[in-house]
Amino acid sequence: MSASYILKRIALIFYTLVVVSLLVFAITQILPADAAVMMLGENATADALEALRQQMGLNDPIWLQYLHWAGGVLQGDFGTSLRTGQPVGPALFSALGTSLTLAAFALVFMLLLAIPMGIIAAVRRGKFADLSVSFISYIGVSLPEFVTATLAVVLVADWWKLLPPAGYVPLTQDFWGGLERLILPVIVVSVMMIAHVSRMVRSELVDVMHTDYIRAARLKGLTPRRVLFRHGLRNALLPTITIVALDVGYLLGGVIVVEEIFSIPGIGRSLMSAIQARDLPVIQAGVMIMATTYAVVNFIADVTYAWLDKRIQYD
Amino acid sequence: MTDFLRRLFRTPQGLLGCLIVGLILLAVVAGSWVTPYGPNDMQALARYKAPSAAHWLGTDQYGRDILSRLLDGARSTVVMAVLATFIGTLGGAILGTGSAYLGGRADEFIMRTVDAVMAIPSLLLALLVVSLLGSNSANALLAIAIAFVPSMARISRSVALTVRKQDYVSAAVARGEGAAYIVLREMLPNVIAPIVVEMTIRVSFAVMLFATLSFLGLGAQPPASDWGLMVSEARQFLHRSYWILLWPSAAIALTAIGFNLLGDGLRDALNPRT
Amino acid sequence: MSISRRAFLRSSAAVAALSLALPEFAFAQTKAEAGGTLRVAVDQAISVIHPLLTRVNPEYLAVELLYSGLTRLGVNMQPEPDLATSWESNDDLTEWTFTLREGVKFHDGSPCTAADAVASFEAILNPEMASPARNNVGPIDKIEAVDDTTVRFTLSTPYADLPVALSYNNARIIPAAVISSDFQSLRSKAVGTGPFKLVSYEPDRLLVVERNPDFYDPERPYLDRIELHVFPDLGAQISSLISGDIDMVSTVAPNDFMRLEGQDGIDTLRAASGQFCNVNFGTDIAPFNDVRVRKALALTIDRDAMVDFMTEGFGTKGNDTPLNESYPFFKALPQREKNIEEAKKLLAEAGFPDGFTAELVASDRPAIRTQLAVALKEMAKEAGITINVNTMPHATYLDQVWTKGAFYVGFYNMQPTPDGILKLLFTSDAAWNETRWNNKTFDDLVAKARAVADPAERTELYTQAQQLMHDEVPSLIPAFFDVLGAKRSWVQDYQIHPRASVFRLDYAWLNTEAPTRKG
Amino acid sequence: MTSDNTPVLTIRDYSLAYRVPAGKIEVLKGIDLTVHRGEIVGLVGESGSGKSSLASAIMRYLPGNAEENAGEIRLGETDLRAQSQRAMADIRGRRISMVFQDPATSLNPTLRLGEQLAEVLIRHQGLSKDQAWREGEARLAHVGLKTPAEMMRRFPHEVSGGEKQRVVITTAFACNPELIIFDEPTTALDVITARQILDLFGALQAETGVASLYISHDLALLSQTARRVAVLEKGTIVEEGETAALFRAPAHPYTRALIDAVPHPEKPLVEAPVGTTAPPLVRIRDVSVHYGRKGLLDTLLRRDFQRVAGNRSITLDIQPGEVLGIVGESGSGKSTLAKAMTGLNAFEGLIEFDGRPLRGLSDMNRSYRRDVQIIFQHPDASLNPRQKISEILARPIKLYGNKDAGTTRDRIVAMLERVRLPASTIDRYPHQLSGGEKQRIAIARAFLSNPRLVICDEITSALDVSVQASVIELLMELHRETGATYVFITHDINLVRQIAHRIAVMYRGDLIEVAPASAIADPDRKPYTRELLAAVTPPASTQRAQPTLS
Repeated sequence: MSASYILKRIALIFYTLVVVSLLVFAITQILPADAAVMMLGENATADALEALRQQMGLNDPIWLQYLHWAGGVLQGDFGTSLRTGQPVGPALFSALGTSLTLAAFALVFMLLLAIPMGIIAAVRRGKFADLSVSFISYIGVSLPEFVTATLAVVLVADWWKLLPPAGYVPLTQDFWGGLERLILPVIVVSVMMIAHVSRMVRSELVDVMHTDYIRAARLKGLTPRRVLFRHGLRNALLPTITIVALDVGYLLGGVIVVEEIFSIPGIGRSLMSAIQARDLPVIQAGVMIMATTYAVVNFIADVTYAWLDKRIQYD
Repeated sequence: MTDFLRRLFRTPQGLLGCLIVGLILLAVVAGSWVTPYGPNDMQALARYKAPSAAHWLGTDQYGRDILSRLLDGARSTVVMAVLATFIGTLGGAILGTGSAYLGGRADEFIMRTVDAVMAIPSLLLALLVVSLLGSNSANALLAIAIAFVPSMARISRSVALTVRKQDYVSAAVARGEGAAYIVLREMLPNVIAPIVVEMTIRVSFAVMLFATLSFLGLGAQPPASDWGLMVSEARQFLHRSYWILLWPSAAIALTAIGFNLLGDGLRDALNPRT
Repeated sequence: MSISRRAFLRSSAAVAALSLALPEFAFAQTKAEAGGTLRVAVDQAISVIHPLLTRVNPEYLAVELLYSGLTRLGVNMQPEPDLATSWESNDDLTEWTFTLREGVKFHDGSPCTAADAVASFEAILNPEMASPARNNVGPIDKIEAVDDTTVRFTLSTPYADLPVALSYNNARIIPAAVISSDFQSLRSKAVGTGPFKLVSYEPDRLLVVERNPDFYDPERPYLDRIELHVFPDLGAQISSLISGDIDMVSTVAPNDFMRLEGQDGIDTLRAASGQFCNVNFGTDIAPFNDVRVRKALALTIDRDAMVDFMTEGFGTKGNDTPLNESYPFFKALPQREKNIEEAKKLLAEAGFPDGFTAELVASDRPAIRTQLAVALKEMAKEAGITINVNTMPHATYLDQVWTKGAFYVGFYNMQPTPDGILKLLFTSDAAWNETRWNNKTFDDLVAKARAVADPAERTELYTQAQQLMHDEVPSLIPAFFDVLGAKRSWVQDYQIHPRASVFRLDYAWLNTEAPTRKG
Repeated sequence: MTSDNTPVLTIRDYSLAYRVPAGKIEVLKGIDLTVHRGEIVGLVGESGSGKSSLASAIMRYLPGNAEENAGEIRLGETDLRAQSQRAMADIRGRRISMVFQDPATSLNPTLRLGEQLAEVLIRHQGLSKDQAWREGEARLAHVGLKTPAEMMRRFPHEVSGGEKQRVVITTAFACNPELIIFDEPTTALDVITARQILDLFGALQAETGVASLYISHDLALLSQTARRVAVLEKGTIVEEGETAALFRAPAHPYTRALIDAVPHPEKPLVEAPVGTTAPPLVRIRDVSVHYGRKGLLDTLLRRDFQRVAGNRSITLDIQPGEVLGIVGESGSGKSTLAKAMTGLNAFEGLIEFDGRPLRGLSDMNRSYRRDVQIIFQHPDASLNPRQKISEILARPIKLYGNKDAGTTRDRIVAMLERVRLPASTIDRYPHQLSGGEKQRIAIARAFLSNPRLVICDEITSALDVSVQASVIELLMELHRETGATYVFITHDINLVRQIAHRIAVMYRGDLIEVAPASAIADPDRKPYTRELLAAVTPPASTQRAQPTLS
């Protein structure tokens, strides 16, 4: 891996952001809603609306509006929310923090569960443990989050009264209380990824355990433990990095639903209410922030992968 | 063909997947003929009825027969999901194989752009498209199809590139075959199989994406009998009559599992060298 | 005559002042205890806290905690003193004088005087500011400060309901200095005279207020702190109430209400109300410009079933007029019932012997709109009318259909007065003239009623207006909803308000069973 | 542990079968085999003969569906079949070790070479990590690696194939085992490297006196390495004996067939070239092929861009009717040149075909495509798995016409007959045919267009010896019949000496020289050519060279 590989990947992030910004700007431009009406409400007079349009530059050519907006974004100014009249940036970044907390816990939880599950299934291939894991993963990938979430709330919160049903408390404010409220959302949002990643780990590990070098390691008389953990896992888990990074895209989509049900004020909620209220600047900024998160996570994953997997020569 | 079916039925996934998907397709085809009641017939006196002889799966908040709605909804839910996946796959396949065939700068440009679009989570992309076009089933279908295009383009491209490197394609190029023959006769039959597998698995994803869109209020709209919408509407009656939520959820899960299993089974069966 | 009228008005103000104390007489067997934190669940984001610009109930709640108006609305729908302690009008109800409290201070410590009231109402009436209150505070022509504690309203037409109208949710008093310097700054901070002061505000999650020690009533408020928690998912707020995480849910859906009934430690709250969901006809667009068509549709509705479908029984039948028992000056008309024969006959007369097809637009929020549409679709089928329901996002609906469409579903809070609802929706000069019915006789009846103080006379005028609406059916109003809420039993002296947008939490307090929470 | 007269490895009446859904596949039948201390026993057989299964059986590393008879496998006095997997783990690597075919896949790509060597010492000799590391360095030095300390720290992808195989062999010898099984240890290596590894093996074997079971398909190699040879055919040892005796007088017909199939450079299969006066059919002038493309980022950063050269300025004439062999190691550019000539790679320079100049792909018209045909190495890959033979063979006919020669189907059947395949093959799919049959289809496809130049790109290297011989025979017959010119690309120098008129030697993209086949072994050849020829194991014959220590 060379500096130019990293440079190339960074250039790719920027290209990604340009494409996404064009796309999202185009979409928000055609959305059936008038930003001035959204801002002033249904009681505004035609004159007031026209003045506001002028002031917001809504009468400028589209490309000029895009440049204004993109220029603002580059300086960290995402515009003003039509719904709240507040600057979009600070509110969305704090929401992003909340979502990332949720996502980070979900990722860790998922890895802690999915990797051992995948390993057990691969090692006990065809046995009961393997069948149970694949049964769980088939179920896991077959229920939409909002159903899983509903079931989780009914069972865990309403019936067994083990955990609070919803709400969010920042961890900085009350760590254990906040954590307690994160448990259900984290489980719900990780279910599908657990199913997916454990299947990936299983099939990767099964493939690796059939390679010549694993046979060679076994025929060197190494203990099964060492063969599995030192020789097998390392190679099986490497591709998982990329898979998990790609799943982050799915995770970011999943938080939209989960935040809605568990009343978590994350970026998904912000986006959802912005979409419902046609709050265009928030939609634009929210999509940009999500895409950036995805691009950065994948960048980190690719660079880590390239760093760990010495075989591949990146130019 | 029989050989193929024999291979498919040999794996437990293939057999089970075929059974479930077959059952669902039966409901899709024959469902609306055998429904005991009209899917939208309201009975003010039979609301929230638990499963009984008259209403096998109970009735919902309007006194509509849930079994009839499920059978009726099978058509829209499954056909929409399959259609959305098919359109998305077709678009992705054309883009991906085209990109692989063009190669060079064009390929780089197309695939980088596809990568860029993939940075928008597919649920979010679908949400944006639906809110752009308006919330209804047809637009949700289109949205899901669009959301599927980038990843399908990636997959088809990598499959196409693998096939492109095969010696039989080289042989065809070397003997001077035209581009159309190479793409259609030499490459396509070999590209299709893995794409069909991927597509089958994606149908289950599409079913769930549809349901999620409906849950967020951007998919099918009442009084449609889409399963996702049924679940979404039933959530508020959960504590009063859980079966309104239970049956369509189970139907969604069953469909998703069925297509997942079938996809896994197909993957094994379609591999010509096993 | 004139004296007696003035006397009547004065006395009605006095009655209102008395009724202000009523809740305490009625409920406070034990004396209110001060202190504690109250957690309230609201079902929508509190996007706006600018008192003049709020639009939905959770926002009204927030603003009510932070700001005061000149008057406020009692649970009995009568005006009560707020910043104004008393009011009187001239004989022909065109000039009203309000006396303000002395020594009231804004949260920033500056005094609140008549000048602030004048500036506030001028801002409300200024179209540039686009305050929803502009159309709801009455026909105010001019407002002036007589002295520091006296404000005079000059009206363009006689208006008996002004003290009620001034209690409108958006008619709040804000500092004149803020209006002249940075009107929009109130979107992120609060400078009011309300019982509570703003602590923190996150639109999609949480709004926290704390007790205002300088509130004009030294007794109130009793609570130290109120937190408004936003729950977009209805199920989640009910679960949180049951788990004790939340003390109070501002609005509850009928099914959740049934689930909560009988739960230990939870009180369900219910008030009959004039809240309704209707189907508006664009009376200037065919086929709905034909009164027979409108009437035929009205005759297809099984109103008992409709009450069940839409409210699970927590409601009352509607008679295609926006008034019901909950409103003052109301007299019931004979109830319209389902009559398919008659409907078919009317349709045939109108030239639709085989029925017709129409698209009914329902926005997606609240969900009750769609429920009405779906139920109507099934009922109209019997008369051969095919209705295709088109659900669209609320924003799109507002942009494309609202006040323009031919056939769409509306949803309204109860207004404080019959005049309020009729002037809001159905007169030719209505703020939201959704039906474009534009009936001159009707307009005259409503105008006449506002200038009359005698209850019997007003009742008679409103009954005539109702009859006219009932006959011409500019809008189908099949059912009224009760307002439903719930609270933990440890929350005392909270009464649910028929208006649904009024909360009066400065009277609420927590008894000793309430859990102590970290502030 | 073993007295001199006890064999190190004893196999008695051992049979093995695999259970499959369709029934049982017998892979080994009544095997009897012994290997003594200091002895190298060769095990020869073609693919599917069961030689690798025998190795697995000895290592007790069999899949779950294996079914064994009561036969016996002993290591010295130890009954291996009675050992638990745990006990076997102690034996493997310590008392028996194994060297595999491809060092590139038998080394873990993500672990340092040192760790993969040291872990055996830690496991079986109880050394500490440091001790094992130091010991590993010493061992690597002993096998002739120049910088052992550095080698220990490297990852497999950072060293050459020969170095990797040295590490693997060092690992196998690390614990001074009683028996080492070599499973085709040089097949994946280039000729020169293979020779070095063989020499190393010989030296270590002589030094330690370890008993070796050497599995190979290469008779020539075994005739030089092994003292005794066992010939395995379809799971049965059909013949076993002293190497020299067995090669001199093979008793079993299968052994005879195998020995006959080995190419002998002294016995050319082509007649001398007809006439050299004719102008060359193909003139290759300064042809270069480059891979890679300058990236956008490089352009933006004004960076120099180094392209990878596949061919550098190749100049070569091909006479009509001749068989031109091209030899070289993998990566020498042989196939690149073939691809350039068939329009599969862009090239710079000039190719003249029958006097017509070609400067790029666009100049290759239909008649050129018809005249120049290519046959690929792997028939599996060069035949579309989803087309029937009829469709595959109909294409050249459809493309290049020639109406007068009867219907398409008739012509295909006639062609199938010429490549000695039954007419019924026409309705089959490729996966229903054997490797040799598939390659015959590929040959048929090439000859259906009546080509003037046929490029054979390693077409026999994926085939077993006996199949290879029959394919070569077919090719030579077609050559006699059609007079087509051949370009025969291979790494098998014995084979090319037997069938080519002239031989071109390539090395890392450059054409080293072109010499008549008869004169390729002359002492005045270029150094690389001499090195290459010296590394080639002469075909199995009476002469037997002693391996020398390097």
